[in-house]
Amino acid sequence: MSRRPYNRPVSKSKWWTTQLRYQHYMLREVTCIFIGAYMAMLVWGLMRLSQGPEAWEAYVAGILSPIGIIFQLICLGFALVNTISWFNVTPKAMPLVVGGERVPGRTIVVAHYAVWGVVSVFVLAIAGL
Amino acid sequence: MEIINTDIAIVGAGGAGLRAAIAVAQADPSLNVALISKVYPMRSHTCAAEGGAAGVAGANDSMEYHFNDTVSGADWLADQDAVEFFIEEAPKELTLIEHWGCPWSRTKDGKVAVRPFGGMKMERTWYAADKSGFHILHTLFQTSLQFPSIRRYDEFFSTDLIVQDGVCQGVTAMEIRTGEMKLFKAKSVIICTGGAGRIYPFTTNGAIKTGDGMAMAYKAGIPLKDMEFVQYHPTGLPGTGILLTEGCRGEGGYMINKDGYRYLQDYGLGPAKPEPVKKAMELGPRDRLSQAFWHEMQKGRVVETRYGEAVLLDMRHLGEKLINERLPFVRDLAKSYMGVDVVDEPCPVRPVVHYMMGGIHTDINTATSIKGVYAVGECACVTINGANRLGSNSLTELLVFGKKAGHEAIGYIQGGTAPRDEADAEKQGEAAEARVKGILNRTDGKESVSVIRRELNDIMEYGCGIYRDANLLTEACNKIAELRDRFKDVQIKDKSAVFNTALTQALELEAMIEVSQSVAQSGLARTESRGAHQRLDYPARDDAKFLCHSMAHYNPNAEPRIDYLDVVITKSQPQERLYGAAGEAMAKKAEQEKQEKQPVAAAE
Amino acid sequence: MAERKMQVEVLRYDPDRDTEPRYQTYEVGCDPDWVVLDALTKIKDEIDDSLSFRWSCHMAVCGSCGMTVNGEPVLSCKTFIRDFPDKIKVEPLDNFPIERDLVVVMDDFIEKFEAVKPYIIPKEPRSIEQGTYLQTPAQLKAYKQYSMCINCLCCYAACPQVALNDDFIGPAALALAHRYNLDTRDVGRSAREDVVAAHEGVWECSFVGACSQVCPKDVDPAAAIQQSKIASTTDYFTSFITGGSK
Amino acid sequence: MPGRSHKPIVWGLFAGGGTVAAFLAPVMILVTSLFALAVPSALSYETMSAFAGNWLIKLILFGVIGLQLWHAAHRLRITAHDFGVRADTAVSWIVYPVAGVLTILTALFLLMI
Ligand SMILES: Cc1cc2nc3c(=O)[nH]c(=O)nc-3n(C[C@H](O)[C@H](O)[C@H](O)COP(=O)(O)OP(=O)(O)OC[C@H]3O[C@@H](n4cnc5c(N)ncnc54)[C@H](O)[C@@H]3O)c2cc1C
Ligand code: SF4
Ligand code: F3S
Ligand code: FES
Repeated sequence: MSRRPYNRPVSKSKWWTTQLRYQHYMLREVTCIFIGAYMAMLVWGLMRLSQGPEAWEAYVAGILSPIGIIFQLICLGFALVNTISWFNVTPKAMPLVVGGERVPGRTIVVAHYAVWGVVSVFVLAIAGL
Repeated sequence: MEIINTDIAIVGAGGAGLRAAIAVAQADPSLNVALISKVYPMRSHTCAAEGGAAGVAGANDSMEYHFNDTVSGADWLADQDAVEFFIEEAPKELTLIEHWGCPWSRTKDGKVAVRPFGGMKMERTWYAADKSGFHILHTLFQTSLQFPSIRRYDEFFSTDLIVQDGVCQGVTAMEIRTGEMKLFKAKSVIICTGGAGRIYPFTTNGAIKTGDGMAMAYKAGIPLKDMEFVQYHPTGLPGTGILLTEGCRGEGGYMINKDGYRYLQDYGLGPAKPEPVKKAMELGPRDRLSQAFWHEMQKGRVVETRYGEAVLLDMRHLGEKLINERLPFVRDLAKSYMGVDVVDEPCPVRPVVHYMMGGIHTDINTATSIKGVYAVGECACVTINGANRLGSNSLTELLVFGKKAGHEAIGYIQGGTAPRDEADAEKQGEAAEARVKGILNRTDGKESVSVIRRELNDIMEYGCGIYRDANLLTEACNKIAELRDRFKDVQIKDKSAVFNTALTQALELEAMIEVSQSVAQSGLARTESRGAHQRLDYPARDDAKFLCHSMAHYNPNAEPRIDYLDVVITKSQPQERLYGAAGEAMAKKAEQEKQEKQPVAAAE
Repeated sequence: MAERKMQVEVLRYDPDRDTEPRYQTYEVGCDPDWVVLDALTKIKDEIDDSLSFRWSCHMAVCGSCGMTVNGEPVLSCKTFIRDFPDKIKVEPLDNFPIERDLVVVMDDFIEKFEAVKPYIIPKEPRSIEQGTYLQTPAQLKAYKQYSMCINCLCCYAACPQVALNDDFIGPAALALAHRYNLDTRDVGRSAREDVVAAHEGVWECSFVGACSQVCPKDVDPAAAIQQSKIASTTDYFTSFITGGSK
Repeated sequence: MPGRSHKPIVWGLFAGGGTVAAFLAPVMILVTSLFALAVPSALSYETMSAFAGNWLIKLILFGVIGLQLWHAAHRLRITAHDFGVRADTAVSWIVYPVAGVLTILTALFLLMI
């Protein structure tokens, strides 16, 4: 028996360095760290809010300090990555059939962006009131 | 040598082999089936079939019509009892694979849709867009997975039948990934190895279609029948030979020459109407269309492409929507391999070797002259295709006769089989192994597989093409005899035991030479023109002498002996084979005559 | 027509001789319209008959000829050399053991393929006399795309989760399960769920999406898997509501 | 259900959270950063305590934050795996409880406002 199938080794931790599409994927995956961190920041904020005006004001000063802003802008960047990647794949996860015809993926994606725009403006409007 | 004991060994896991295996597994789960194939089942060339499978479906159609189309399409060289059985079973089998999940295209109300096809009076070709064979094959393969009695031997290359006193005792096959020969001891063997289009250089056939099973049966003493009838499909892409299905014409595509003229009307297929007319113009049979190309070429009315002369298949008037819905694969193929979007431009096409009407001689029950050996599919000749197969009859043939062979094999085994001389079987197995090892280990050979193959291809195209004559065929016969001799001196450089494709290619070439020889010799002997066999020196059909099947018998040291077998004629006497307006007039007349006769019959 | 000289660098491995794979470069004159497979066939015919690879149909339908060309898993019969510079690198598909040269071992895939029960499991047996099922074009369309898979394995080569977890059923097999689940003639979904909804089934997929990007037949297995996840999730919760602590 | 995975529980929360994050995370971050710099009154104690004092808002905030926490936790588990951390069980025992604790805290703080 001279069969001897050869298994090429795959690095369990660095596989994603080999291809651009894997790096895109990893970029999407690490967004969770920043979304999680930002959520933790909000939870912290709720605690401070429950502790009264002084606590809250200190908190706001913190998040609006240069470091706080930089941190949040980084989070914003990753949140946008999440949004874009999430919307772009929704037609895959939930294909829509209307009147027997599959709604084109592009239409679904565009609709998501439109709704996103409306929601965002709405939230900003509330915040501005 | 490892010995594998089984009840039924099926060689080939294309449409025919899979259908036979399922038939056995369903009818008698206690029988072990060894399904041997040189490629994984879903790689079998059935997957390439595009157009569809014929079976009477509509209320406007009838068994009689399908019968008449098939027999006249075959230029009366089909055995009519076989045709009758075939058309009766056809709709049942097509329905059955619908139950098994075949995604047939549908009409609005959810029924199976049918399309017109060349030489067919009614639309009766069931289709799954333009991937019909692909879906049939995958449906069969996937369905077969639920039967534990079917054991697959994927990528096993079968080489020899084991026969004792005219009784089948098994088959040998080399496991490609180890290079080891295995002896399958089996009471019955069903050969389903497909066609041999690869003996020609320009073909729609995949690399695996090298006629191995035909050669295996032939060398074991089973004659090859009607081998001179080689079908050219009129619409292959120049260069690659990739097929654009007849469905293109079924849906209404035009064949035009370099002047934009629908030239088929000049060859007894007219008149040219804008809409598709069955059995006329583009919906004429393949032999006629391919021959018309040859004449256009003689007249210089063809277009030049980088890969030689071609005519044009014009589908622009069908519109993008219909093309995308019914012929998406065709659009993709033409775009990728020809750089032509059929929605906007006519696509160059030319006749291309497509199908072997002939094959392993079987009776109507798929049985061969060796007890226990059956043959089905393109490798066999049962004989429903005669001198010219109608498009879409072949896929159905796989199903109808695949099932039949399975049941026949069971019946044969239940009837009691001759005891096996085990020592002798093993000796035969060792001889097969020695032959293969001989090729592998030869170090003093001067010939190479690819050179002989190219020369073989060239001579087949040159000498056994659409039109032949005595000179061309004689030249071909001589050249093939020479190549057969030279093959003995073939050497491969690859000596590895593991997945040695140089070795399998050598074995395939050996089979191709044998098959080619039977084609050329049968062609030389048939001094008439019928269906796909057109002789420039004998342009007329000669029913007095040649309303019979040619049978090529293997001869290890010389060319085959050719003799003949009568055609079975039941209902349809040979007539002139007419298409287009002339054909329609004839059909009308026949209908009238029948009606005139009927009251008389009733009165009796 | 002018020939084009191509340098074809191929990963070679012959278990009879090599302890591990090595690269070998061939120089071969190609017709500019050729596909990569044509170049390989020419090498085999004219330069080195020991170069091993699978192919048959040369029309992108049999699924035999999947390979890695310049890092991408592709069908070599539908990858045109006109799209490449004068040098190309051909390797076997990733994530499979190499049997020899460009030939990979498929056993594991076939097992997974069989495991998803890819055949119609009908509600009740149907006789031929009952005729065909009715299935509207819309019902056909619902699963058609997932029935187009040619088992070329490109998606397995592209999917990192296949690389990282040996037991993952993988994109093509899961897409096929989904194809049958969506077929109106089939009621076998719950039988398939034992594999599909198991840990090694859809849940091993992290929606990398590479499978769909490389699929030459637009099967979109990534979509099939996401839809299966949603369906399995719905199942999971309804089975609680309907008292299914089975 | 032999061998069937229990992933649907966390996956359902993950998918829901991902959708919420896609629609809301960017604008939320915007509000608490650049927008707040431009419109300082937006984050004043009065505005915020009135805002978070509303029961409906409490509920929405709980949902929005909780789901995104679970989304992050589940994705973190997979990301750890993708970076070669093979102790999936251990990772799960960290990320989900953390998300759980933070979710409970969210509820508590909201009730305290
Ligand atoms: C491009 C194309 C389009 C077509 N379109 C249509 C159509 O629309 N309608 C129609 O009716 N017909 C069509 N045909 C014809 C039809 O598809 C074939 O005749 C038919 O599929 C042959 O099926 P088969 O089962 O006999 O052989 P195949 O499907 O060719 O299978 C042969 C099997 O035998 C095995 N085998 C061969 N040699 C060996 C060996 N030495 N050892 C072990 N195993 C071996 C192979 O592995 C394979 O599994 C078309 C043909 C082509 C080429
Ligand atoms: S899903 Fe696509 S890539 Fe995967 S095996 Fe099927 S055809 Fe190939
Ligand atoms: S690439 Fe792999 S992880 Fe899922 S989406 Fe495709 S199977
Ligand atoms: S050779 Fe068949 S898919 Fe490429």
